Amino acid sequence: MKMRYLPHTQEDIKEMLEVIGVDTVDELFEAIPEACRNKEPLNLPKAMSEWELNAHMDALAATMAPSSEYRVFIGAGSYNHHIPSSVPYLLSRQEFATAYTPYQPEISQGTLQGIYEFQTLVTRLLGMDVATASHYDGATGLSEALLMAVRKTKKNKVAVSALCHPFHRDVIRTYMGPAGIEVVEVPYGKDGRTDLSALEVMDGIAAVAVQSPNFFGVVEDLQSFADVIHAKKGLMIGSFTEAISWGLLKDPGSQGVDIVAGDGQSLGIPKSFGGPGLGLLASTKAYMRQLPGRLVGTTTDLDGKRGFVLTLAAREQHIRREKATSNICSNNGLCAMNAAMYMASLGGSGFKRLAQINHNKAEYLKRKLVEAGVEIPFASPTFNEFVVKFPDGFDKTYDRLLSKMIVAGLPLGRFYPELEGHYLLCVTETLSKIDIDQLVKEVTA
Amino acid sequence: MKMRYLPHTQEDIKEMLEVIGVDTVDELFEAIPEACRNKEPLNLPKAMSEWELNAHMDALAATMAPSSEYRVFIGAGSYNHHIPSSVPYLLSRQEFATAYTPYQPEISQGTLQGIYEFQTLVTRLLGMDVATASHYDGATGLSEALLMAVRKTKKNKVAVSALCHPFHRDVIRTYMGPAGIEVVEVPYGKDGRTDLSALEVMDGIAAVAVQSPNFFGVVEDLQSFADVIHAKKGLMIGSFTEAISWGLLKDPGSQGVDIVAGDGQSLGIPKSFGGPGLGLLASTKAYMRQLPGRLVGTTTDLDGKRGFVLTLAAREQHIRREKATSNICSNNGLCAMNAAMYMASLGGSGFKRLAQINHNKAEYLKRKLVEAGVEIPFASPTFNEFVVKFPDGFDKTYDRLLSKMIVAGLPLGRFYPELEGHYLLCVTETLSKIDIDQLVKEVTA
Amino acid sequence: LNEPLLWEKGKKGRCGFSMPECDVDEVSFDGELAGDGPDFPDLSEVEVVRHYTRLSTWNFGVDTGMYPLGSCTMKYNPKVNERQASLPGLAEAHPLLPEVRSQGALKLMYDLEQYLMELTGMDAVTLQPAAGAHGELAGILMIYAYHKKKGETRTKMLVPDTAHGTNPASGALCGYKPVPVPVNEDGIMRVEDVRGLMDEETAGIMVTNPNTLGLFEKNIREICDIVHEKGGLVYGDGANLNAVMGYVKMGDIGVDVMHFNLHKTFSTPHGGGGPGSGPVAVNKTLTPFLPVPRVEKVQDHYHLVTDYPDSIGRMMTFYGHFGVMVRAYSYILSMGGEGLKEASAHAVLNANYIKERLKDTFHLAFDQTCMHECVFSDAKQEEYGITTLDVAKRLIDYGFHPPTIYFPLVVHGALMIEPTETETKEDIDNFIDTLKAIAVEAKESPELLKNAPTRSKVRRLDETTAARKPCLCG
Amino acid sequence: LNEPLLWEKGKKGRCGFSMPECDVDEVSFDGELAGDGPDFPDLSEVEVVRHYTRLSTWNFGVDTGMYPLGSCTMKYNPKVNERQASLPGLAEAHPLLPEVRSQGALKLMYDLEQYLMELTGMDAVTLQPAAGAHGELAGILMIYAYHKKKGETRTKMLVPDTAHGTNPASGALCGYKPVPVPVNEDGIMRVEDVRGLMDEETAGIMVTNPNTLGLFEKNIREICDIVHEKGGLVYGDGANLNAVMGYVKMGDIGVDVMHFNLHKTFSTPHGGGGPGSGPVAVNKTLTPFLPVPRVEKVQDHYHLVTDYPDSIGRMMTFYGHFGVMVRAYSYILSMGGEGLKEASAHAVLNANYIKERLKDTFHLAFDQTCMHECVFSDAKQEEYGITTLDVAKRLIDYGFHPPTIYFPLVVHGALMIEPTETETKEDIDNFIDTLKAIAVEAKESPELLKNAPTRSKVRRLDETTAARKPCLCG
Repeated sequence: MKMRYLPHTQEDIKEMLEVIGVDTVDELFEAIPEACRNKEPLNLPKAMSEWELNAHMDALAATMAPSSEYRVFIGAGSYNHHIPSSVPYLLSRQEFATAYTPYQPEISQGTLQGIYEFQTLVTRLLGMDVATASHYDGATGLSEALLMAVRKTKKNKVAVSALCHPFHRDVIRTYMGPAGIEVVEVPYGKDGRTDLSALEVMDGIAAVAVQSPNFFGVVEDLQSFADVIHAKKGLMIGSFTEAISWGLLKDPGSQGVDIVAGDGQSLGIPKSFGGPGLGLLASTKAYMRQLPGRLVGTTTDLDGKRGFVLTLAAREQHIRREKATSNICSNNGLCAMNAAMYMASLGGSGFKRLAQINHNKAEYLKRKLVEAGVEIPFASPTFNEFVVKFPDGFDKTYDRLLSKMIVAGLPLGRFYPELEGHYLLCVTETLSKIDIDQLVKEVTA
Repeated sequence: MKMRYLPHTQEDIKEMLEVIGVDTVDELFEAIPEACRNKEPLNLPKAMSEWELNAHMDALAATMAPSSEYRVFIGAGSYNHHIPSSVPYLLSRQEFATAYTPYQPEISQGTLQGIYEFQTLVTRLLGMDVATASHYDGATGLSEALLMAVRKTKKNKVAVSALCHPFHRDVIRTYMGPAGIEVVEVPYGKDGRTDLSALEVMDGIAAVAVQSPNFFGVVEDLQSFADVIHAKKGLMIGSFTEAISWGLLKDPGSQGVDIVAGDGQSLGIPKSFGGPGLGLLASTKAYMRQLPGRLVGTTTDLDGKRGFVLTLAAREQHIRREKATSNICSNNGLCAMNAAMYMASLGGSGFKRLAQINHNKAEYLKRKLVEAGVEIPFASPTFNEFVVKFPDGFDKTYDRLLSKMIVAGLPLGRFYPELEGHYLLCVTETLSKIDIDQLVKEVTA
Repeated sequence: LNEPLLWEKGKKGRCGFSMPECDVDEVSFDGELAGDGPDFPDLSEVEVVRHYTRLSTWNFGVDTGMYPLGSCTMKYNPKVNERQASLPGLAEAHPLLPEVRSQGALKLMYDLEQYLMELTGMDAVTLQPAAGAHGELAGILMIYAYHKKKGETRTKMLVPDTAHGTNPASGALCGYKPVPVPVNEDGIMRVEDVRGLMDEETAGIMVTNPNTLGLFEKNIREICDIVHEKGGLVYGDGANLNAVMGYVKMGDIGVDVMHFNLHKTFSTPHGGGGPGSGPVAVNKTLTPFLPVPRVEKVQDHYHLVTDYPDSIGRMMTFYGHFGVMVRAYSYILSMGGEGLKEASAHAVLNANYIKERLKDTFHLAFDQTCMHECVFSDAKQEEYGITTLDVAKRLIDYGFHPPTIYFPLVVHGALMIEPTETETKEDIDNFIDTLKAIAVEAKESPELLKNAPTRSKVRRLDETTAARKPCLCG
Repeated sequence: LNEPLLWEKGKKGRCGFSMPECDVDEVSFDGELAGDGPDFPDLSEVEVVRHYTRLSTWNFGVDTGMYPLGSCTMKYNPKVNERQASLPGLAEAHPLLPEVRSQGALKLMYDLEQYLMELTGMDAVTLQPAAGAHGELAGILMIYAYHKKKGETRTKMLVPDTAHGTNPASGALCGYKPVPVPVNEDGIMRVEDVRGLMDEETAGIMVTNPNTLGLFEKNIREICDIVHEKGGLVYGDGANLNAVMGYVKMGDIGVDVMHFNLHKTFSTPHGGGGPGSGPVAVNKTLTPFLPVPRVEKVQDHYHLVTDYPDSIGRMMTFYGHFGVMVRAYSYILSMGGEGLKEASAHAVLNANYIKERLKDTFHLAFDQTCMHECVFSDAKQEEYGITTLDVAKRLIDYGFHPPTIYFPLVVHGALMIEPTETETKEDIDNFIDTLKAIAVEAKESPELLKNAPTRSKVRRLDETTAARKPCLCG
């Protein structure tokens, strides 16, 4: 029986070889010098049938702790939100899923209108003028935003809040190092916010990146940073990892932010062990032509009918090559479509309400923990995440909870050695009062 | 927040009521006499959110023994076969799933061509001239086939093999009783086949229904029954529950069968606790206009282009009302499409090979059981099911196996009291040698 | 895009199926009864996928746009219910699993029966029938069994002129001769007519309520009384239940037995013609006659019970279209009682709104408050030589699925519009405006209607030749 | 069917999301930092579903038909791999779960790395990069780190004229100035050219092999030797790996570091532009520089390890596009080693067959045995005023996705055809015959090409105005 993905029969192959004028397929590979050809069979597992593969994957998946079975109180850049069944259903339509970058707009209007709508929803979410067709994730988007600022200001130093996601800061260092860009950190204060006074004394800075809600879940006052950095002729860059927070918080655009980079995974995208997520990147009009990656715009066809195309390609690598604003080619298009479907499903009213529910639940947990005597080190307002200090020896409790299918937050000592024994807890709409009460009971038992 | 399936806002409702000229929606219901109106709220569970529903359904499903987790050695009218992922994916396309009966052929050519192809594949599978667009299941299809014979022959008695599926025979009795049609059973012999000699002495019979492979899994010699019944001016009706068997067995059409009714669930349709399955109904040309239900045929459009339409509607209830060949309206269209996709995926070569694998596995189990000293009461050739007699007290073993996630066949005493302690075992391509060896080991432990 | 027939594609030796290796010995099946296997085309997976993908693009589904097919309740089919039906615990459950391993499925069936009882005020439900017409048959068989048990043989059944064709056809399977009941000038049955026709030879009456004109049978209580007085029973056709959920309980107004169309009222995908599901609810009188097996609950344990001597017997091999039940059950749980009532309210609101806005454009068969659907005719377009068929085909060019046409038979050239509750006001307005525009076209450029549809895969098809020289397989 | 923009639909107050009830107290978020929430339209579920369903019908996907987009490897995407990626254990796994509850995911990543090593003969793999270009960046960063570790600062990078634009752009992020290497009359690089250009200021060379003309760089070994002699490293762009699986191991012929496009070679859906996945394989020299975290196996337990002092650091927030890896891993397991080799064999067979059958109709840029794709130009159509763009647009009218056009830049008016191995001979023949027919049209009725496409949602679009007056949001 032929492998189901390979249609050619022996007869097909024979007919084609005759037309080409060779006797065997291997002859075609004589175009490769003998010395370059591999003679050994590939040492890979024997081909599995569809059914063996299903069983194999089921077994791998069974070792994991999915949020449908476990109560996972971790956010920290990947959030557990309900995803309506309609969204993955629509996304699975082959017309969306199996197409590629819309190089031929006449037969790609579905992708193009969808991404145009995505761009628009993102600008409305963040209060910005322009949003790109997506980036890989928040960290890479934020790095590109900093590079934009360096290009624009021609200054070679960037400041990054110590409360930007630690992994975002890692990626920034990866991107900036070889480009010779200095990265300085703005430390955090006792209130769990970035220390504005530290920024005030810094000089020669192209941009400052501040995350809100920050890694401790605390909402930052972006305007105050914008005022300081603008006075220094630098750019204000906002970042975030929890997009749902904008249902309740003042958007970055109204706080003087020039460029926003963030993670869009919260917008209906499965956590999928960290990826693919969605990099959101938006700016004011002033930086439109500095933006990396694809942009979709409106135009008209020969009959004057509205249509959509990829545009401003002059920024991009396939036109500008080494002078491009970025090397990005494939982005996370389907994830952008996914996020747009999710935002459309929620609507403005739903988005706001969902954010409120997240906040309510997190505040409930916070209050219950305080009542139980657990210490909350940072008093500033938070959205759906916050830091707690659990009593010494909590790691044993943590393991006990794990065996009860509860993941009791993220230990912070790994990221902030001074916060050994502290945990970052997240509560979304997916956890019930019963789940929360159980956690409180268990951690204080 | 509005319920997501109900779009009307208060404003929408107000505008519409104004146009209609009433003040409230309830006023519209004044068209119903006061005395007919229900005043109490419905006593139904409070509406669940999508997420509550998911959790609720997961909990219900978790109590079951799905064939992905259990080793289920039962067939008996519902068979566990591998279903390629491509089939449910294609079937889920809304264009197929959410359309209705193709009353408007110009925008239903997908359904119509698909069902025309289904009809064709069924005729090729069974060696018949015509197949319908589907029936509910084998039992109801078989009952309709017998009614056809009664109408055609104007005789009021039908004979049914005792080895037709017991539930099929139950349904036949339900259908025939009120119509005043006598149902006589043709007993089975020691070889596990229907007793031809019993039929030979019967008179005034409109048709005989013989299942092959029969309920014991034994392959019947349909031609010999056809010869006898044709001599009596009756119709030969073949039935089956395991469609995969036709990959290996001589088709009914070449054995003198006039009408075939069978279950198509094996053709890629999930078992789904017994339904929806698929009733296959096919006949020789002579009985085309007696067939119940929908038929799709080819035609041409105004431009002479090939197209497909529902046809021969003059047989049907919406035209003929009480004189129709059946009262059927909705059939199992999507299941027919499902079966067609499955048959197309297998192809002729694949179908044959799959049947052979089923046979190999069942024969392997049979041989191993014989070697282990288990009695096989019927010596005739079987396809993928067969009867065994387990030692006394096997019911305890059965329960022990169940706790090991093995379902060790179907006890036959319920259907054939003389076969207390006998079990019907089925093996398909989904069970491995390891599974089979384990069963043998356990039952003979 | 065109796409050939399956057997015009493929090459011998391809396969779109992942054939497992055989881990046991080959055992040939020889002799007289061995065959050659079917003559199917061999296709690779991508060929199969493209074939059906292309075919699908020629179809119009509920997600494509408004599908106001009267009497069919083409409401939106929630995607989440597909998830439930495909849960392995349900989709991969064998119907003959030991009861101890079938509890979830049996509980679902039991509870669904309870919900359907509550919706109708009836005393018991069978979920077994496979579709609406099959439910009718089950109901009629029970009526037949009831009379037989009483030692009576009745030969007739009252069936209103407005009834679906399935009604008389179902009766015929029990040997009942249908006796037509005319509609009055208001589109419903007269009490006097029923009184005049009902006798002790008549098994009962089959009532669709609201009827197929979209009108509530106001005299239903009196009609039921008359039928009952003569020893007959009242069958309720539940095809139009979507109009009155929570507003009317059929059991409370005299109906003895009725079927549901789960796929209509409870929003399961119609599948291009099925599978449906046609449960039947009965009052106490008919409970002993319900099909077997019945699902029963004893101390939180669910059983399938067959031991009912008066039962009409089994209607299907197993327990009905369980997969459809799962979707309907999920729908009911998602809506709740209030949600179901609101659905009916909006369905009725939408139909009346359409009726009101279109009644100057198209002839309205019966001008009164309708329920969930309204019936127009082509009387006003006759003078331009335009028929209902032309109007329907022209709607296709505008991106709508046409309504049901030429039914009910009592309205000449009927155009039967059922919007359902899931349509937005904007889409309904758009539909109305389109029909108004078509009415103008009918007058000013009738050839646009006569030539319609032009934007579909094929143009109008020759159905006569198809029936005269049937070609049913290739 | 037309379909308005999202915000041209909906009504305030609708919702397409099942909002859970809040089972805890409301806590308002007040003060300066509180906002009003986004101005999104409010739609019901059916509106959302219809919106995207209609949009989808304007797109062409791999299941729609042949999609011979050169350099993009638009092969069939198996449906079963979607099942795997959506298993709750994988799709619903948080990336920061304790290691003891992440073993399945880590094992999958570890094994996938092993398979990619085997395919290339390289010594280590990182799966972290999000896409091909991101993989390039990771590779270049490692080259940079390697030179830096040796105390060198090199400033140039050799990049052939045939390279994708991503190559110079990736180099630029490390400050490398691209030095173009011309192609010779056979479409590949000359040894002498490389020898002349390579020096100790140059960090290395970026080679796509087979190159974007579909030709194998026959001098690759000598080129690698030259680069290595000068202390440089060889970067391999794996975009065209689908041509040579099992036939060539890049690590064995001198490549030091290369990326994969998992979505191309290993058949994951391209998503209308991503997500992709761009793992990078390296030889021993570069292993210390790999991004962190790395997946390691110690006695059947898998760990994420970050403790590598020479690492270039982290490339993404978490571990890369795990969901894409799942599909690629499933594809590799479904094909096995022989299957992958057969895939390359058929991909090359198909491209050569097309090249052979079309070379009299269209000008063939380089007439020799090609690998998985072949590049024509519009030189023969020039006399009729017909360009590659016209040919491409006309293909749309015949139901094909056009090939890649105007790339590679070294061929004027390039038409770059990559059929992949999943196309049937019938579809390929149909594609060839269509191109031949279009060539005849180009001569006889060029306006058919100039006006094309006519059967798509829109006609040719004004891209100039779009760029001049950008409207990027509504």
